[in-house]
Amino acid sequence: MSQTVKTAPAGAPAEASNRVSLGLSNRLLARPEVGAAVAAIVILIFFLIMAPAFRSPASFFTVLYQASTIGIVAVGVGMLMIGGEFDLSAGVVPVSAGLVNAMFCYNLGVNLVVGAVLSLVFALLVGFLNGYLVMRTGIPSFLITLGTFFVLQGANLGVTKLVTGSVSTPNINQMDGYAFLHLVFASSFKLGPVTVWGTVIWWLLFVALSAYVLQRTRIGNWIYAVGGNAASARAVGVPVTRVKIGLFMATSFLGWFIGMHSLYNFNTLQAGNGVGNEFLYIIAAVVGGTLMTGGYGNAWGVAIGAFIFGMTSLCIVYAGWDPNWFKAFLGVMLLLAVLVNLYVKKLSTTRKVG
Amino acid sequence: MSQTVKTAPAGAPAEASNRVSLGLSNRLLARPEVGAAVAAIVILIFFLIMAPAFRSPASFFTVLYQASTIGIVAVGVGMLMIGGEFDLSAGVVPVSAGLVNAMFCYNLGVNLVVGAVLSLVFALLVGFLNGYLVMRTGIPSFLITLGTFFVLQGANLGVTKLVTGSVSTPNINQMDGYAFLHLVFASSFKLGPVTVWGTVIWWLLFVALSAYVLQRTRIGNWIYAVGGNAASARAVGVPVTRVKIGLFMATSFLGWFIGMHSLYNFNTLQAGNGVGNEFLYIIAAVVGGTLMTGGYGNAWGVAIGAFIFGMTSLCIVYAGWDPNWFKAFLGVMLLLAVLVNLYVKKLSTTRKVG
Amino acid sequence: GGGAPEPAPAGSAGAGGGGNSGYTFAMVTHETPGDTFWDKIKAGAQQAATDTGSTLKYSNDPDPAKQSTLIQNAVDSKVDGIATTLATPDALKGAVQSAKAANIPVVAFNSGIDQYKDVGALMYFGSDETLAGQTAGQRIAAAGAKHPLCVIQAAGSVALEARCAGVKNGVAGTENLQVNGADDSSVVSSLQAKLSEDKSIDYVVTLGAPIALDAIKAIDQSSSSAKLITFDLNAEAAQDIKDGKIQFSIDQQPYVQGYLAITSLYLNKKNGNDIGGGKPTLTGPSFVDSSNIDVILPFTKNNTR
Amino acid sequence: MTDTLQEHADPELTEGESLIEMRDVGKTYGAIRALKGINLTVNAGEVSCVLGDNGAGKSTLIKIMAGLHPHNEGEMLVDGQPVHFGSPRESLSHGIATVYQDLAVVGLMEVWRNFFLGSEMTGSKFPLSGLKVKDMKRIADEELRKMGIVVKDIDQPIGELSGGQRQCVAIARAVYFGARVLILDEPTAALGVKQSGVVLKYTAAARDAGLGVVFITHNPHHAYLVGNHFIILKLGQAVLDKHRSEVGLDELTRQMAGGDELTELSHELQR
Amino acid sequence: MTDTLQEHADPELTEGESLIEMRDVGKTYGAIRALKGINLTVNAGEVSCVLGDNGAGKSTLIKIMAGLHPHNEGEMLVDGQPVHFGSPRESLSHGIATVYQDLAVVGLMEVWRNFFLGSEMTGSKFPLSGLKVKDMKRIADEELRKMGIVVKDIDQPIGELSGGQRQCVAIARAVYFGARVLILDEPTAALGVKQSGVVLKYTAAARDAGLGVVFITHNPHHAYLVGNHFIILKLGQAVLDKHRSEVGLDELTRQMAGGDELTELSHELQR
Ligand SMILES: Nc1ncnc2c1ncn2[C@@H]1O[C@H](COP(=O)(O)OP(=O)(O)OP(=O)(O)O)[C@@H](O)[C@H]1O
Ligand SMILES: Nc1ncnc2c1ncn2[C@@H]1O[C@H](COP(=O)(O)OP(=O)(O)OP(=O)(O)O)[C@@H](O)[C@H]1O
Ligand SMILES: [Mg+2]
Ligand SMILES: [Mg+2]
Repeated sequence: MSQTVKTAPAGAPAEASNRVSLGLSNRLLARPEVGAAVAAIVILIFFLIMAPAFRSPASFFTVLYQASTIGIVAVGVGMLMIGGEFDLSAGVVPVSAGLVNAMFCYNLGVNLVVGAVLSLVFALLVGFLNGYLVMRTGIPSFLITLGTFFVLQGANLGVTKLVTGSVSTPNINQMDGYAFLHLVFASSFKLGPVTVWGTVIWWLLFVALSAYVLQRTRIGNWIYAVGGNAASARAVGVPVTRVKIGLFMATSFLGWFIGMHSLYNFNTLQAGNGVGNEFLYIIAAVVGGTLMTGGYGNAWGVAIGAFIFGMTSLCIVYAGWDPNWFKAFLGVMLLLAVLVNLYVKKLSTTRKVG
Repeated sequence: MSQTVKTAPAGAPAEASNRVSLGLSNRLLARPEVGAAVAAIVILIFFLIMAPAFRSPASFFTVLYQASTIGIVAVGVGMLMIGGEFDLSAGVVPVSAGLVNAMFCYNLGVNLVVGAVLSLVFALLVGFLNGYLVMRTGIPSFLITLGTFFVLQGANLGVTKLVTGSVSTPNINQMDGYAFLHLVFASSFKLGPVTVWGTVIWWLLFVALSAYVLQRTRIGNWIYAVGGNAASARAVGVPVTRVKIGLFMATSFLGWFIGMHSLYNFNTLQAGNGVGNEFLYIIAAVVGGTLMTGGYGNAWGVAIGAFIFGMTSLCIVYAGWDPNWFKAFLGVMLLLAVLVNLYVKKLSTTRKVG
Repeated sequence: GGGAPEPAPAGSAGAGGGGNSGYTFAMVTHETPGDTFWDKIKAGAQQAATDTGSTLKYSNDPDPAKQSTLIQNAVDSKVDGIATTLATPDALKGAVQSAKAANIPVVAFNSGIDQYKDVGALMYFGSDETLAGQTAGQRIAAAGAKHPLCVIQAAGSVALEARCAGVKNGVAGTENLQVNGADDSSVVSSLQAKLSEDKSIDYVVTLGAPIALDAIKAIDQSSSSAKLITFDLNAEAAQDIKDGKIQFSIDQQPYVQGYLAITSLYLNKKNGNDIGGGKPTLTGPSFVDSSNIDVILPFTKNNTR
Repeated sequence: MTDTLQEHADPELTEGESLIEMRDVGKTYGAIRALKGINLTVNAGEVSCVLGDNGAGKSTLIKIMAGLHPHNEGEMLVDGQPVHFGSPRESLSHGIATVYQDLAVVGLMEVWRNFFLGSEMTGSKFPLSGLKVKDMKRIADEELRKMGIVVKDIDQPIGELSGGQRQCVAIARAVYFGARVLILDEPTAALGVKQSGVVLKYTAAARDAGLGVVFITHNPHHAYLVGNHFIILKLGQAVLDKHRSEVGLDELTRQMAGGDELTELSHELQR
Repeated sequence: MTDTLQEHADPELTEGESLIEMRDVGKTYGAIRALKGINLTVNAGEVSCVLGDNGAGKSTLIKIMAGLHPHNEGEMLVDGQPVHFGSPRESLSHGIATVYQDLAVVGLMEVWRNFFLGSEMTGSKFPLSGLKVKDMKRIADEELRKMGIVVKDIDQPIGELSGGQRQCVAIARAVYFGARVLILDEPTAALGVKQSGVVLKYTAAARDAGLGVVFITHNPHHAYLVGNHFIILKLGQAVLDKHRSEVGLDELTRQMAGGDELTELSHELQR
């Protein structure tokens, strides 16, 4: 038996191999994002038929903008979920970050750029704290981040009330640094009749980066491993704690980013906002094929999930359906998307080869 | 070696045993609910010191009432989570059930008892559907029940609007059967200065029943098994599908119960209510020591979790703390409760015996 | 016993007045779904659309960013006019400007009385939240209020905070309380807790009719002697005003707001009208108390007040 | 230790009767073919040994019998009736008990609860009737002791036991509940010499009590000690199917490994 | 197949040098004592076999060396320095590679990703530099073939492999990455005769390349084929600790099981 080993040239099958080589269509279907993509196309076509108002490029780009505001944070939340953790504070972190920036600068008259950096540090700190507490105490992230969610929600309101005397920040569009930050975080340009938002481009960039990291780097490998089986990952030397803390910080970073967008797009922020968005991010990730229990998922899938959610919620309006039933339509659409996704996945595993 | 087997009388140790017998205090500490109980006592004492207004029996019973309205559904949600599933529709099912009852009876002039039975059937159907879809499609329950959550939320609004022309139900306290149902679901009695709510007693009954089922019956065994490892449970013959569907239906049943309480206590229902409560139930379960991933938990723990949540949210008011910071206090208290719980659990496993 | 089915609600009065004008108007609000208050705005708007023979597209989101997207959505749909609430004027300015750029007239209602012009809306229909609060505050101050409790049912809401701030302008001793408006049991317990914590509370001010009903229960159960006033109306609350359980309601007549917002768009398109002549048109505050409740009570049953 | 088997064996078993019969059974996992054209009979009072390389399809074969995965080609007869098990519960109800290679235990649950999982002892048929906790603990403990295993605390979560201890629990459970057919997938893999001996004796005892036994192992010595009938799988197909009388230990070993491995090895490794 | 070992072995190893030394090491899991007073040395170029009943504490012992659980009594020296590993990463960085009894693979991840998990090949040190996917696939495939395993698709999730195939991946990985010490916890448990032979040869090859090897098994024959040094554990304590020269296969077998089990059994079971 050892002769086969010794004589086999590298790469050649050692014995009459019954190795399977999958056809292109099967390989394609097996990718986690393809199911979500098919679901997105089905829903897209459905709404193109149902909602005439949706049939313009302008509408499509409004949908993309809506999707990008969910999708940017969902990139982080998706990676975090692949890594086996949740972040319920992801909805309020953007608001907290924006509030820190606005109030710090307004009340001390500092350049907004300084405040933006400060609020970035703040957001990263929140992410670090989330991750550190989860890893240190062993308490599930659902609970830890629920705690930080409540604390931030309360602090947003409490501090804003204290500093400004109202529940929203003053308008900052006359302050130093505004123009620059507005350009970075909240610019848009016209392409014929269509308004293209900078966030859409940022979103695609973040998704591409995340896809690259997950598939092509060592860190991506580790993310899948800590989510799939943290104990085994640890046993073979993956630095589980560092990976998970890093994921929490990445999520907070993206939260900060979208917080900056809100602030510089709307010039003022309401302290009570953001609550509930954390679930939109999770929904986007899960609709995009991410496993709730970790270890499986894909950046493009998450992006498609955000797109499906954004499209559905706006197209119900474009279609002019009874707003009282809005949520019901949304629910049906979501279930539909998930079912299509599942069906495509089943197809990919039950198709015979050759 | 076979002689030991043949000669050993039943029950006697076959060899010099190094069997461990744990002391009473260790056995006690190892129970899942003890950590939560200690946390509850710590917070109770804390608020007895901080909130003078809380130091009356009347206040304590108000807290109990508040806890019971969360706790009753949390009993079901807790069992469901032990069984490895979530139910996000648990927050709106009570409202849906109440709406069905109120509108059906009011518009057809039927006795309310008939409507109550009908709405029970409706609630059980929703539970069944949740469970059936989860088991049939293999889609995570988080998503399926998110779908039903949206659908019910939309339907509550849409149907109510359609039927009553407004978004709340008409007052039903003049209808046949009201007195009886009010007595069953929404009665209270005075004990000196203290108002004791029927729901508190119902709550304790449900908790006791759930504790019995989980610890002492075959079904309880199956619930832990399907939550701990569904594949293994299935392999040894546990009817996984039936157990999980049963759990969804139990949750819906308890949702129906609290829906009846709201209806017969307030005589009218807002169609938009209930949203967000699903998370309170999950919070109660998790604070009470239930594992998010399933397979571990305990009915008394969940009850204590509901009590901690109810107590904290009301005692912040009793203490007269700044309402803007409400959520922040709540978050800190929750983290505190979980940390104490964890600490007690650690204590129980690291203590030496003998 | 047994309740009889009600007569068909809103829309049954004078339907089909304007024939078919062919206009489509969008209404975008910051409603959190399921509130009776918004339901009346919608009823008024729908009636106006029916009366003018136009089509109404209603949408809502409490998140300003999403509300702004909804306005953009209406612009994309090339509607003939947009009526929007301006609870967060700064955040919506961009979207309103883009509607203007697309030559779509925008009117504001319900909130944004001070900023609507600045934002670019043509007209305004509604009351001033702060002013309404202040008027209520002054009225209870005159009745001897020292320490009212203002109950906020949705944390961080700009409109609700403004109302409470107004009340505080009227009575300096005003204190705020946050409750979970989506759960009646929880509202009752929280109020009960507050009333027993602070016995000196002499008035409870609720900011929505459903909350007022919970407050009645809480006041009753905590044996408090506090009196109750509320913002807005619904059928039950109106009955309670008649029964004396609620002192009075500060009504900003949401039905009128919705009705006028759509009608004004119609008139603007059709006839170039400018209602209010560059000034806000006030729909409130109007007080509903024992003196006029008998007149108003029947209308509340129609969901028009 | 044979008491357990004698007590629980179905009294209606007659030696040689065919309990499970497979006709041309095949199985694919999506694109991957795991089994093809398997013909096999499990008779009462006989031990059928399934041998073969890693990945040959042995576990897949017994998962079909146990009802864990349905087969997608050919047919399977149990007690003469064609069946297509939808779940392991159906298989169990035919008196077929299985020890899976991955053991199928619920890590967080106590040892005794795992032992009785799916077949709990209750006071009555009523779904909410109380468990006989004391009896169950006693029996689980007794059965484990019969295998020479004393767990430190029968209330310990099974996840805290060592690999071999867990395997013993799974075997003891199957032996206790197997009334007609006992399926053992590499039962001695994690076991010490002593416990392996016990398992082999159990296997023989089950056979003698009239049960049909399917025994999967990589050890031809173990197989030859108890087997009546040997099937060797290779890449999902049966390459040898012989009765004990037709094949010797030497041939079996050669067939399994292409040579008398251990002897050869010891020469090679000798220093 | 010895190429891999020769290539990756730390060139600075000198035969007989002490790589790991345990002094009076003990370990408790909460209230449960798993190990007590263990003294043991792993020398370069030697195979230390750890034998013992189920639950004796063998896996616990190697988990301490691998850094998975810290010991709570006594001290451990690696390369002469006292250490207290906080995580397996530290142990790996000392050139210690381990095959765990429960394999430590991530079921949802591809075979090749599992092979390289924790030790990925990248273009540069930069954290976001690209993985050398092609190289990694090729190497994983090659190393598995050397063990006589051909997986149908190297991109398959490892959870879909058979038990023995998974074990081969874990062993191949440890062999590939073990530079100074190789720890094998029941590596042949799920393996066929052929693969078991390969693993024994690997063990011998590792020893010859100068690595220290810790080999846990229940099979005294396997142990005696490759071992230099035998430790038998019983209830967490060492009851025998002898060099190969001091103990014969017969004594070893007797010590492990209290008798020449297989022979005795075959008499008992003979029909
Ligand atoms: N995580 C744990 N918590 C509590 N007890 C444990 C834990 N892991 C192991 N034990 C106990 O420690 C003892 C030794 O276990 P260990 O796994 O080291 O045995 P082993 O010698 O490897 O046995 P086997 O040959 O069956 O694998 C056993 O009694 C086991 O129940
Ligand atoms: N769930 C699954 N999905 C896809 N392929 C699978 C699955 N289970 C098993 N296989 C494949 O089927 C083949 C047979 O696997 P099986 O587990 O039956 O082998 P086995 O003979 O039991 O091997 P071992 O002796 O290693 O346990 C293997 O090639 C394996 O990769
Ligand atoms: Mg197998
Ligand atoms: Mg072990």
